[in-house]
Parts: sequence; C-alpha cells; structure tokens
Amino acid sequence: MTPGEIAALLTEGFGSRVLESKPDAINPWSAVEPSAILEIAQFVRSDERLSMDHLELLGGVDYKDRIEVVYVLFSMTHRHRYTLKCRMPREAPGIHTVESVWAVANWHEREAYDMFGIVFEGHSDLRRILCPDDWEGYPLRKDYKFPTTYRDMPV
Amino acid sequence: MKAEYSGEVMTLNMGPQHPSTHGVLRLELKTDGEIVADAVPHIGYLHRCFEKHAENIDYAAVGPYTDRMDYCAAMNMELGYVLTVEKLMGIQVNNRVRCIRIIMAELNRIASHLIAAGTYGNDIGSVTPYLWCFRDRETILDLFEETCGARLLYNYNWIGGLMADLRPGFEKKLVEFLDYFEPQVDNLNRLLSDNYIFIQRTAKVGILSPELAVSYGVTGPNLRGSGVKFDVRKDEPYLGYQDIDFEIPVGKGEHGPVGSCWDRYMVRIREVKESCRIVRQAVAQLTPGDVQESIPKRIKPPVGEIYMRTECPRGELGYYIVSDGGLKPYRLKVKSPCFTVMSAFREVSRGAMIADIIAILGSFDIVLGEIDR
Amino acid sequence: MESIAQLLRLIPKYEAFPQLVQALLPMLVSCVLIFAVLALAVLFAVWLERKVSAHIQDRLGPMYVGGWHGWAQTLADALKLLLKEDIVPASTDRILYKMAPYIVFLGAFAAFVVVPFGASSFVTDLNIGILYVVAVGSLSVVGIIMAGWASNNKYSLYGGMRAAAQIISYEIPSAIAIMAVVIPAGSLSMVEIVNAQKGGIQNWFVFRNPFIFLAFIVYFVASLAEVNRTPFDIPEAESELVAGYHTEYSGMRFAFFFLAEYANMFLVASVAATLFLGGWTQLLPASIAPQILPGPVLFFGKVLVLIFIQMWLRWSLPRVRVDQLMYLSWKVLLPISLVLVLGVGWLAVDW
Amino acid sequence: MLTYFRNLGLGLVTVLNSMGVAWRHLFTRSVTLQYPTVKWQMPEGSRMRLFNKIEDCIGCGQCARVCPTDCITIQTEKRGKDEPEIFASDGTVIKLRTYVFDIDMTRCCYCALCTFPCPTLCLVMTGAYEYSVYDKDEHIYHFAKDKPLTIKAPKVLSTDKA
Repeated sequence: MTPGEIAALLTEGFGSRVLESKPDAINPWSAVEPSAILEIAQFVRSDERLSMDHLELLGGVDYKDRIEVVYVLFSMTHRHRYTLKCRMPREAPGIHTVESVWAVANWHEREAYDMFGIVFEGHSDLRRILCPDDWEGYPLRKDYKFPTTYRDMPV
Repeated sequence: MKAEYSGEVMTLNMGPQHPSTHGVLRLELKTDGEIVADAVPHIGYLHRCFEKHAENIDYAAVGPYTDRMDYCAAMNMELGYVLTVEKLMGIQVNNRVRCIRIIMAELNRIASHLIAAGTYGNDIGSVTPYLWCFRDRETILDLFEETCGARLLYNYNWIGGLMADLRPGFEKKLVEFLDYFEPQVDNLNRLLSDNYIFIQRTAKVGILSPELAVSYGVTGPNLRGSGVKFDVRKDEPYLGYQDIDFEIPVGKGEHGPVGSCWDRYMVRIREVKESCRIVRQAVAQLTPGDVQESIPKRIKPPVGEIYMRTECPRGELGYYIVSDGGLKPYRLKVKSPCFTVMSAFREVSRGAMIADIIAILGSFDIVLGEIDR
Repeated sequence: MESIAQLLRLIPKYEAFPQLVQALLPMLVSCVLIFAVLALAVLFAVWLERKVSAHIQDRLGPMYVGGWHGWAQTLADALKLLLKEDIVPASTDRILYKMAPYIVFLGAFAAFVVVPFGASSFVTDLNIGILYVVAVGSLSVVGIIMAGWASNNKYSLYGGMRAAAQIISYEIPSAIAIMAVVIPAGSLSMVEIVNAQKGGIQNWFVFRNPFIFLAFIVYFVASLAEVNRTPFDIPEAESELVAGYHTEYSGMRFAFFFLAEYANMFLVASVAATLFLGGWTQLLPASIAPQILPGPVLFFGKVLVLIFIQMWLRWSLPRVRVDQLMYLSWKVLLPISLVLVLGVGWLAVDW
Repeated sequence: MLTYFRNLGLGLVTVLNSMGVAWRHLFTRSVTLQYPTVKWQMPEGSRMRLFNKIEDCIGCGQCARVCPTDCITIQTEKRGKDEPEIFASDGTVIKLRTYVFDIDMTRCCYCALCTFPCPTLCLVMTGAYEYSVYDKDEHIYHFAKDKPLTIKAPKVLSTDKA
C-alpha cells in the first residue's frame, strides 16, 4: 500500500486523533495523539491490509518546544513502511508503552527514557539502559548541562 | 531443551570482563548447578554518547565516528550513514563510486563474518578455526590498507563520493584473493561446521522461533537463521544491488529445529560464499570515472527528516536523521541490529546450560560498540 | 632400584652408614632420578605442544629464545613464573590452597614408580603394578577439587565440581579397558605384561585380537578425559569458566599445575604404551633382527607418538558439553568396554 | 538402537575428518612475519603519523576547523609590511606567521580529513607507525619554528567545539 492510502486508512479509522499527515515527504509520517498510541499500534499490527509486524525504530527527538517519540513501522508481508509521531510537552513527557504489541519496544523505550526522560506507563522494568543507574539528567536533551563530576570523579 | 530448575539459585556474574562476551557485556546469570534459570544482560559499559557527539560536529566529521560503532564492519557503517545523507540531499553518484562501494561493503562483510566464525569456534572450544579465519581476513585488510590507508576504521566513504580511487592492479589482486579464498571456506567447514561435536554443541541450542524473532525485531543472519527470508539488499535494493544476482541463504534446520545456533552460524558461512559472487560481478561492472566529482563543497542538507536502512553483516542498520538546514545534524538516531538481538537474548537463553549461554551469545555475533553506541 | 643400590655400594665406607640410611638412600636417589626424567620430559612436551599447535594453525611458534626454533622457551617460562609474584587471594582456605598443586602433581609422580622404562631400569616391580597405577591416578582429582574449593571463586568452584564428575566417571571405562589387557597377560605386574609382548610387533597386545585393539581406543579416549585434555577440557574451559580451577593461581603454583597436567599426560601415555604397544620391546620381529635400540629410547619414542596424538586432538576438536561428556562415558564407553572384556575373556579360554 | 550406532559412527568419522584437515595444515607454509627482524612493508598511501612541512604552511586553519577531534591548535599573527615577501614551494604568498602549530597525536583519530582541504598540501600522513612514548606529552608534536614578535592574547583559531 502507498503511504497516501495508509494515511487515509489512519484518518478514516481514528479521525480526530490523527492530528496531521504528510504522506508525500521523503519519510512519510503522520502525527498521532499520545493517548491513542496503544490502540493505533494494535490496529496497525492486527489489520491484515497493514500488518506492520516489525517496529524498526522507536526514538525520541527533542525539538526546542516539545519532545517527540518517533515509531518507524515496517511490514514484512506487504513490504511497506510508515512513521508515526507523538508530540509531548517538554516538562513531563509520558506515553503508554507498546511493549505488548512489539517486544522490541522494551529496550528501545528504556533507551528513550534514559536519554530523554520519557516515562512509558506500563513498561515491565523502566530502568536506565546505557547510563549508570544513578546518573542525573537526561543526556540527549538540548538543555543538558554536562556534569563536572560523577561520584566525585572528574568527568 | 526446556529444563525447569528447582532449589536455591546462585547468581553468577559473567562479564563485563569475560573471555567470550564479545566485548564489555555483563550477564547476570541465575544458575542452579549447570542450568541457567535467567540471564539478564546489562549493557552500557561502552557507551560513548555518539548521538550527542553527532549533534555538535558537522556532517562530514560524523563519518569517522560511525566507523567506531561496529568496528568489525566499519565500511558498512559508513556506507549506511553516507547513503542516508545523500538521499536527504538528493545527490546522485556515478557508476564507479557505486561499484567500488559494493566491492568494499561486501569485502567488509566477508571479513566480519570471518571474525564471527573464528570467534564462534573459539567459544565452542576449538582454537584452530580462529587462526585460519584471521589469516584469510589479513589479506582483505591489506586490500583495504592499499586503497584507503587504514586497516580497521577507514573513513573511506564520503558524502557524495570516496576518499581515494582504487590503486592500479587492485582488481587483479582482488580476483586472485577470491580464487584462493573460496576453497578455504570448505576447509573451515570440514574442520568445524560438519564436526559431530560442534553439531552436538550447537544444533538443538538457542532456538529462536520465527514469530519471536520478528516480534523482537531481530534482523540479518540471526533472522535468516530462523527461516525468515528477509534481506534489505533484495527487499529494498540500494546502491545497484538490483542488477547483481545472488541468493539469500536461509536456515533450513538440517540438524534439529529451525533457528538453532548451528543455523545462524551456517547462514553466515553461506553468506560469505554469496559475497564472493557479488564482488566478482561488481568488479566486472567497474567503469572508469572520477570518484570525487559529486562531493559537495559545503554539506547543508534541506530541512526535513529521513530514515534509511542498509544490510550490515550483523543485521539491518538504520539511520534516522533530522536536519534543521544547518551545518550540523539536529538529531541522529541509529537503529543498531545487535541492540535488538540482545533484547531477545533473555528469552532465548532460558533453561540453557552455562556452556550453551556462550554458544548462544557467540551465534548472535554481537559487537558491544554497536549496542552501546 | 637394584642397579642403583649396587652403584651406591661403590661409595667408600658405605657400610659405615646406619642401616636405615642404607635402605633409604637408593629410594631417594631413584625418586630424584624419576623427578629429573619427568621434568625434562615436561619441558620438552610443553615446547612440542606450542610447536605442534603453531604449525597446525599456520603459525611459527616460539622462535627466539635459545636459538634454533626457541628450544629454551619452556625454561624461560618456568623462570618467569618463578619470579612472578605469588598471589594468595585474601579469603581463600589457605592450607588447601597451598597444598592443591602438590597433590595434583603427586598423583602423576607417584605412579611412575612401577613404569618399566627399559629391561632393568624400573624402580620396583610391584606384582600389583597396574592396579597401583589406577589407584594413585585418581589422587589428582582430589587436588583439583581442593583447588576449586579453596580459591573461593565461583568459576573455580564450577571447575572443581566438573573435574570431580568427569574424572570419576571416566576412571571406570579406563579401568575395565585395562582389564582387557590383564586377562591375556595373566599378571598385574607391568614388567610381566611387557615380557608377554616381547619379540616384535606381532606380539604386541594391540594387534593380538580385535577386542584389545578396541580396548586401546577406549582406554585412550578415557585417559584423555582423565587428563582434562580437549575434547574433554571442561574443568578449565577457557571460554566458559575463565580458567576453571586454576583461575586464582599465579607464579610458581600455576607453574606446578602446568607441570602436573603435563606429568599426568605423560603418565597416561606411558601406561598406554606399556600395556598396548609393548613398553620397551622392539619393533621388528625377533626373527629378522635382535633388539639393537636400547629399551628406554624405544619406550620414549612410543610415548612421544601418543603425546603427539593427544596434542593433535587438542588443536582440531571443539569441546563437549558436560551432559554430553557424561553420556559418552556412561552410555558409550562403559558398555563397549564391558563387551570387550567379555570378548577377550571368551578368546582367552582355550576351548 | 540403530541411531545409537549411527551417531557413534558419525562422531568417529567427522572427528577423524577434521583431524585429517588439521594434519594437512601441519605442512602448509606458516604466515607469521617475525616483526622485530622483518618489518612490515607499508603501502605508500597508509595513514599513520601526521607531518606538517611548516615552510609551506600559510596558517589558514582549514585543517583545525575540519578535524572531528580538535587535535590541531594553530596560532598566527600578521607579518609586518617591512618584512621580506616569502612564498610557499608552490608559489602562494605567506602573509601570516604561524608561531604555534601543535598536533596532539593522542587525540587524532587518523581519519585524514585534514590533509584534503590544505591549500598548499603541506600536511600529510606519513607511514611511520613506531612512535610509542613513555610520556603522553611527547605525543604533542610542535611543528612551528618562528617566534611571535608582538605578544598579545593567544587567539585560538580552531573554533572550540563542545
């Protein structure tokens, strides 16, 4: 299916909760309500026309005014790809986990939490994955100040 | 082999400094005697914040950093990054650059699979294949060194072209090497792959079912080992792979259920043979031309975002670049194949024995530089 | 030992020494002699192993130390280990930790008392020779378990437990395979066994009948496991248990473990050579030519061939897993060795 | 019962097979290169230690700007009007006196990005790979020969990145 049809399918299925779609960009995407992410994920995976069974990438992006979570989905059977985006406020970014839909999301969400501080409700064990467990601050945020010492060792 | 365990549990820390964790990985094993009830991987010991670096240096300077991610297959890492930025900027490269990139990427794939096969023999206990594989890999490194001057981290692929053209006589040396190398692979098979002890150690161990593999986002030889025929070079051809004919080896489960360690290992060995075929055809398609003609003076990609995948020896490597029109990438996220395979490790290694944990880890062929970035 | 005793009588005023010293002195001299022979053999065996492994892997092996092909490499290693700091980890069980390497070496060293190197050059001719060798051989596993337990390290504990399980379960098939030789030889004493194989290659037990030939293979495989050599080197599996039972050892103690491993290898090869390949008897049939080469040269030749095969196996086979090891011992070697003894016994009775 | 003996036979045959392969390799020529006595012959394009021919350097700072790890620090000052005109070997006039040109080889990542933008190609990567030292500071190579005439606050040309 072409990105245009996917965008149409999404807006027809979820109407107002699909905020914006850009099927003709190099990387076709559509912005989605953060609260509806679990439903859309289950729909996108179970619907046989889409059957996006391969979550390729789940990454956080810090735009100055908001934090976004990007889901790049791919279907092994139909060989088409589509991107979903959820926009969240910078102060307390929180979204529901999609670990139940794609098991790969478990580690990717832990990395997004570690790097951006996005809290994924319902995640099995939301801990830091790359930085040490007692590391303060979220490194990949734009306003991140480098700590001078870590456990009084110069960094 | 699902052995349930009873009795009290001893936690055994395997790593981060352990001879066969292929890098700084810590496995927290909950063992009862030899049976391992639960293996929790801890990563992050080699985290060098590549993505933060990438936001502070310009596009051309990110190249050498991408080499450092998967240091066993640096050429494929650069290639992924360079192709993504070229697609974002809409740069077209001439046929010579495309063919040289295919040759270099496939040679690097052979070298990386040789490391995987050699260290896997070492993990299972026989040291000789390790030395034989590294002896053959040495010739490939000499070819790289003669072309771009470095053996392991090349920075050879630039955005829009290559650092240097092939030296005269490179094609002759390359074909000579391929003719010498192909019988060596059968030699290795007779020593290791068909050895009954090796088959016993790897055939019914670490079964990764196709559904579990897709759900855990496993890609590359590990996915093909589970019988799923999926390869980015065939599925979404880039760089001119569409007019090169080669097959995708898939695990068929000759010795026990599909998706065992032996299948993943055998897929890599057969892929080495396929790569030799690809290199021969790419050498035949070489046409004269200037390799640096379409390198832009100043690299300022338009505003926008891009996600592109390439087939690196360990799986499907994806670069997601967001550009705000400036000289530096606004956000660069890397989808690393070993990261996803490692998340499936806990599921696969439940109920295995300690010796199997090493066999499963070796068959996944992970590189910690790529997991921790 | 008698020849040594005569030699000692040549010392002037030998009779003046007290009676006890006169009895103990020959034993002491022969013990030192055996230790010297063993140390030299181990030095050569370690160098040979590094050269064999090198050339199998298309390498060169030691080339610099001591001139032609680095013959003094093992001597240099021994000296280096002598000077290395001998770390005893803090919370180890001190006495066991210190005694373990010597017990492992004792197991191998004590068994050389009965091995006949030549016609008259053996220490004693025990009439229960081979039974004594099997009994003392199992002493080294006690040392390994002590090392595993004492170094207070989880990996060493695993190594020790694995060694216990492995050596105990492989002693049975090797003991039964030895019985297959004792029946036609008619006596347990090693000297008698060698005398029964005198007179050329056709009298060797190995070629006596097919059952004994299979018994030789069973014994060789079981002895590989007893000595922790690949494909059965699970107690000190580098890739799984870091270094198994001798992870915490360093300096001279580690050198002693190394010496003990090669001494064990040497012991097993010499027992196999004495039992199956006719110890120091000649190769050519007696009818063609009498024995020209001296006994020990022939004996060491056969032992070196067997040691080469052990090294060759080590560098071309992967390692088995613990449960496969147990399967091989109890389900394969044991039944086969029982059948072989049955066969040999059936042939030995002259109908 | 049959698979028992089949496995046994299979085990024996494949073990002997791999031992045969190992035996054949006992007699193949070994590939070791005995390093201290026989040196590795480096191809001429190999990228090892950096070298800068200071006479040709016009102090433009292109290399410092493009280096991903900021290991080149350059300090220059204008040459006075009265001083004699000096030219690089390929004829470009040198208007700046570089009195500090340091390359810190411990930070260098050997990517050779600096050798390409150099206008007079005075910065090259030589084939020298044996330069290990006991003290890290000895790895900071100082190529500048001139002395600064007017002492003023050092203007570090290489933009100080994060």
